[in-house]
Amino acid sequence: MTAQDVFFYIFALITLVPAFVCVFHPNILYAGLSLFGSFFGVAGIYVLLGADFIAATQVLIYVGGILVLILFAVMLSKNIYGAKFQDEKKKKILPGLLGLILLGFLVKFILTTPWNMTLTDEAPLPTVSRLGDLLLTDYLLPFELASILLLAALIGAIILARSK
Amino acid sequence: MLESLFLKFLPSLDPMTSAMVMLLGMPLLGFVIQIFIGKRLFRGGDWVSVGTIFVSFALSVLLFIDLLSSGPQFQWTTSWTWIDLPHFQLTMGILVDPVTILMLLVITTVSFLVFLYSIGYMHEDPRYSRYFAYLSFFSFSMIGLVLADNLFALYIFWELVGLASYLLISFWFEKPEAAEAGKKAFIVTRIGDVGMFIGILIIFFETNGLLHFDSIFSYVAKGQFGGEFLGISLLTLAGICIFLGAVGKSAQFPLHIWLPDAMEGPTPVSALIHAATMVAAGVYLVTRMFPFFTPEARTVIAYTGSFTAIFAATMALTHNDIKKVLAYSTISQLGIMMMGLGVGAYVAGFFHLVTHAAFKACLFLCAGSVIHALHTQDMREMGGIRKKMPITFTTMGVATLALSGIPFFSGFVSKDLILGESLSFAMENPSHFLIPLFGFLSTGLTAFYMFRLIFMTFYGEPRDSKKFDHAHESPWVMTLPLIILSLCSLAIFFTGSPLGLGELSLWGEKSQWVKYLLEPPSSSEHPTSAHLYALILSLTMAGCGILFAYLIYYKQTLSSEKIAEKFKCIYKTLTHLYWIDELYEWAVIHNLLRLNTLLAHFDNRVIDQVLVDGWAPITISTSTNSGDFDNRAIDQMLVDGTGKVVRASGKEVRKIQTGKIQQYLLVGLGAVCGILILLTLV
Amino acid sequence: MMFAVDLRHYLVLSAILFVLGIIGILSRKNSVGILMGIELVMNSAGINFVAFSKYVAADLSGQIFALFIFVIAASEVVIALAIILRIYQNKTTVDIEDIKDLKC
Amino acid sequence: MSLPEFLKDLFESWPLLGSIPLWLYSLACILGLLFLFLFPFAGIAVYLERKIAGDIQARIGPNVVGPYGILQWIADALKLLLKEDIIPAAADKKLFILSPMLIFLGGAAAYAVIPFAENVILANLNIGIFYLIAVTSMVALGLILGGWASNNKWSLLGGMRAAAQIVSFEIPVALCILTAVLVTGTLDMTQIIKNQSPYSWNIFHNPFMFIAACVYYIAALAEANRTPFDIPEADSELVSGYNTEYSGMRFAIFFLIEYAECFVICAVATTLFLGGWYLPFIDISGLALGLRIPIEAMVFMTKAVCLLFVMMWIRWTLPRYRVDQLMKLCWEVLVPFSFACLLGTAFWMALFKGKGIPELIYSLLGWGS
Repeated sequence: MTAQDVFFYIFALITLVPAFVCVFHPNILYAGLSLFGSFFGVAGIYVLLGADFIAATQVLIYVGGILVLILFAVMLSKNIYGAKFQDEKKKKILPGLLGLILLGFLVKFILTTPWNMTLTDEAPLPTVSRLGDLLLTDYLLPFELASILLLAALIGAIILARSK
Repeated sequence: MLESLFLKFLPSLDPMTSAMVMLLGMPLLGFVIQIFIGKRLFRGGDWVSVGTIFVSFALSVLLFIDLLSSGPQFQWTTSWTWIDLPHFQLTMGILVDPVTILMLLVITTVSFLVFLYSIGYMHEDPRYSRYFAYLSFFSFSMIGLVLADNLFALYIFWELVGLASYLLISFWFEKPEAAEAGKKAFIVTRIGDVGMFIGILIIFFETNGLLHFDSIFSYVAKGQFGGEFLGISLLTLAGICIFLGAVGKSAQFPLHIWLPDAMEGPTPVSALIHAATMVAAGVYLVTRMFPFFTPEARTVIAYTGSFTAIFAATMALTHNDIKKVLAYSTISQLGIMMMGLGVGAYVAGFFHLVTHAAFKACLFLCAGSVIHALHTQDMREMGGIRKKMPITFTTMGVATLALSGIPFFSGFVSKDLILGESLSFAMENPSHFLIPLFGFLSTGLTAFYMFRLIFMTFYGEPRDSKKFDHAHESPWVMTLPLIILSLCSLAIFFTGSPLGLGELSLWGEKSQWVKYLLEPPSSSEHPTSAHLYALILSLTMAGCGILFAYLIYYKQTLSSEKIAEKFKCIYKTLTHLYWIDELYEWAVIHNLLRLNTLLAHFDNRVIDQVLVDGWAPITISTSTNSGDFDNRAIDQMLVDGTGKVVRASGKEVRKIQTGKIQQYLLVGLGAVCGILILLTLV
Repeated sequence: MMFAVDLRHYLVLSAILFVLGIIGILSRKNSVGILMGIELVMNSAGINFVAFSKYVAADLSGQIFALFIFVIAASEVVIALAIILRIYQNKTTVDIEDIKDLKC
Repeated sequence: MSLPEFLKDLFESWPLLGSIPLWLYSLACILGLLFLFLFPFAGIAVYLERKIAGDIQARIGPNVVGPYGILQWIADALKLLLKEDIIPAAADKKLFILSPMLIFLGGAAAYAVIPFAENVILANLNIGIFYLIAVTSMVALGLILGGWASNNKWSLLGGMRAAAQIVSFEIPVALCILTAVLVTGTLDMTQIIKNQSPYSWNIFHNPFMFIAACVYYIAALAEANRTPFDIPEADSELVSGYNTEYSGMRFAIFFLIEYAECFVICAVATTLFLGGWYLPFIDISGLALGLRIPIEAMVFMTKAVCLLFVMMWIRWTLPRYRVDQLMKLCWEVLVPFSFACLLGTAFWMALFKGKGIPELIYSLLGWGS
């Protein structure tokens, strides 16, 4: 086991444990908070995969943006003074069971598929300029579409959230 | 010089392209700024327009200096694809050659001076900034017109120029005459433009999609342009159609009627658009397309031009509106240019365009200055303001002498060239003797009516003392353009020799820069043996004209009323402008209306009542029967039956839909798991 | 060498994350909680993309898709939260069980 | 080269130090930065702030502890350390403790990529400035949590305001940083400085960069919740906002990170726009490294501290914005301006082949590059 493998397991734990808490914790606020750890762990995984720019973007967008928004929504959509965010105990058995079955199949497929791995040991680092080049050449149309999507979301959110 | 300048400041772009785009774009920038935020700018934003046009002017001058040093072979062109279709490509491009550069120089110089002049002339106008926006727009369109390297681009700018002209003629749209005049100008020129468009289409289809000037010419030169229509070769027909556009824009007979009315616009506009640049676009077009015209087409051009020259000159004789006299004079001079081009005097025709632009702009601006001072356009209310407006008087005198073709002045040089060539043309083809005859007669008439104008305006006793007392010299922004333009009306400016004659010149070959820079196309070589006769004849004619004007309007030894009385018939014809407007009114509009009434009757009686109404009973009986069938068979059995089935089944199926999204998803997930299990089991 | 990390480890990690997200979506009553589940699913997709980009495709197109996932996640969360807030203002609840107006 | 690597290189041949592994060097550097720079700097900044406030308000300011009150900040720090740590009974205890930690993490992590001088940078990341944007956005999370956990309406309002403000103002900040990145063509903090020179700072590269620098400074002020944008802790409305319920050491962390963030903003502005460690018009690249590094560090610090001074000056001069005015300023003024700067700079780069005004002037004068 190399140091990188150790880091993988650490980050996997950082990702999965909070994800578990997020799904099963009765308090919705705690669930949201635990997402913080999960997002951070995923960012670490990205770093291990040589995607430093993606990792920083993950932190910036998920932690700095999405998570804050989610917490905002949690606080705005409940009676915030005194009330406990108890999510009613609900039968989680059926979804859990089905999820486990699905997971079993997924793992089975992953382990049995003969992956055509062509790992190149080139230095992974300067990805930023190459990503930028790709975005403005091969992926120009998706890039433009993404910007239109963001604009539409922006306008839509403003119209939805505006008080009448 | 220009290239190195641009290379230094905009290193990443092609210097010539960026220079041309800047030259074209600056007025457009001025237009955009003025039309959107002009009102809020300091001084109504006039400095924006003047500044932008000054940049264009400076670039043109630099370009001209470059051209002088590189000689007449200079040509630069670039183009890019605009519309890319499988079978043909439409390109847009820029063509810069000596003709273009000379036109650019004329356009930007006159534009700049007129912009400057307008600051003084229009300063009280409530729509000051919009006026400058329109002017900028015009300059943009005009520059685009001369930069275009193919017929289609030229046509686009040709129409834009027409639009600018319309907007500016009817600038004071509160006056019904101005609004009418704008519409008239727009519609009448459109008639010519339709002809031009047909010409372009003929060329387009005959040459399989060639629109570039050079490629058209080489196509024609190879003799591939065949085809006949009703016994006329298509080449001639296309040439005449193209020329029709020029007839409309340059106000040649019979489409000249819009130009005098266009004088309803502000006077600087008349100077810029209706004297110096836009109306010269027709001449430019003929010059540009010169190798394209067959001898037959050229003869048509020459006759049209010469007839227009004499025709318009006679109409100018009796008018009392100072601007209309100048307008008719413009038509007449444009006719002279057309005549010159028609007889093959390529250089002379274009030369006259350049000189005419300077002195006619000067005349209009002087007239504007007089109008500004006296607040009237009627010459009968003027008189004796020579002493009060010395600068205006001097400059206008210089320009008048230039227009009359007096030695030492620029008009003499260019007009004499044209007349000489037309004379030698007639000597070769004696059957065409009318062309030079009209030309010389119009020279004499020109001298007469111009001096009539000078004498009535500046000499004699003031006829309206109240207006006379208010008269004053105009501010410097108005007089400075006058002075510059009148300096440009001196022969020495164009030839290097003060007299404007002979080979004597101060700075060698290049001092006759217009002649030096223009290379006549090979098909128009003419011996110029007739120049001396032409010189003597034209000077005699001009002298006679001036003498008569002097006797009638200064000495008043001959009474104008008596002459009018004596030739009452002719006088009346002239004051009514040959009843051309009335003729059009009667022939075109009246008959058209009658035809329309007839057609409306036909429509009403035959088509509506017989054809349309006749269908009704048939339709009604058919639809009653089909309605019955529809009702019984289709509605009650098929449609209602389907509905009942659907409703019954829907009642049962509805129970599945709980509205709980998680339940749906759960079912979906369960289905996925089920399928997976099934797949592994099988 | 079961512990030496390669593509499969990343894929299993992302599968677990994915299933957790699915369970969250299916079991949460609070609609913001469902949104959190969706975020987990999106993250697992991102891990997959980047892992494939490193181990299988060996170019950066996977990372590009991860970027697009961020874009989609951001717009999705913004719109969803705006809708949830609006529902809360109208019905004073964000419980997914109570939001079933589309049922006829 | 980053600082730990540089140190390891430096001590390679030394008998004892040479055998220490790199990660120990990194640890030492991190601790050194925290204890030898961050904490004292924040303290001194507080002292400076109080002195400047006193000057502006025609008072004397701290003057009892030590000559001119110079030791006041040590006394303050001791007082805060020794105070009783109170956690309100109704507070959410876990989150109450977690919040200052998160804030400290976000605030301190930014220091990893601040280039004090050549080779004096904790981690020479090639996405340096982007990393910095990412980690500072974490502070918002800490503030919203702190506000929530206190279970106090003023704290909650303050936390929400802070989060909304930070998220909004991050956009103009990031756009202005992007403008600078457009000019330098790299995200690496060291490279950003090296792509400038003593003769051409980025701020003079083109007119849009100048505007971008101003917009960045204003928006960053708001992101750090400094006056005139300190509505999250507006003491006349919200007592003290999200840190109302905090006391002792935890309060000290809020305080510390506020000043640490201010310094980060000034350091980033220095790096992106003001030529980093370059002196104006004096090229010292010929000097030996040992001599150059202290000079560079001093130049960098001087520029940053000057900007910090302007921040304090603004704080004690301007009144506070209202919440709606603040959002209006962000969305209707700063964001359009920063977009305009971005576009303008892009056009400039295309038109002049990336040359800035100084280079154009020098090439016109024929001075070479």
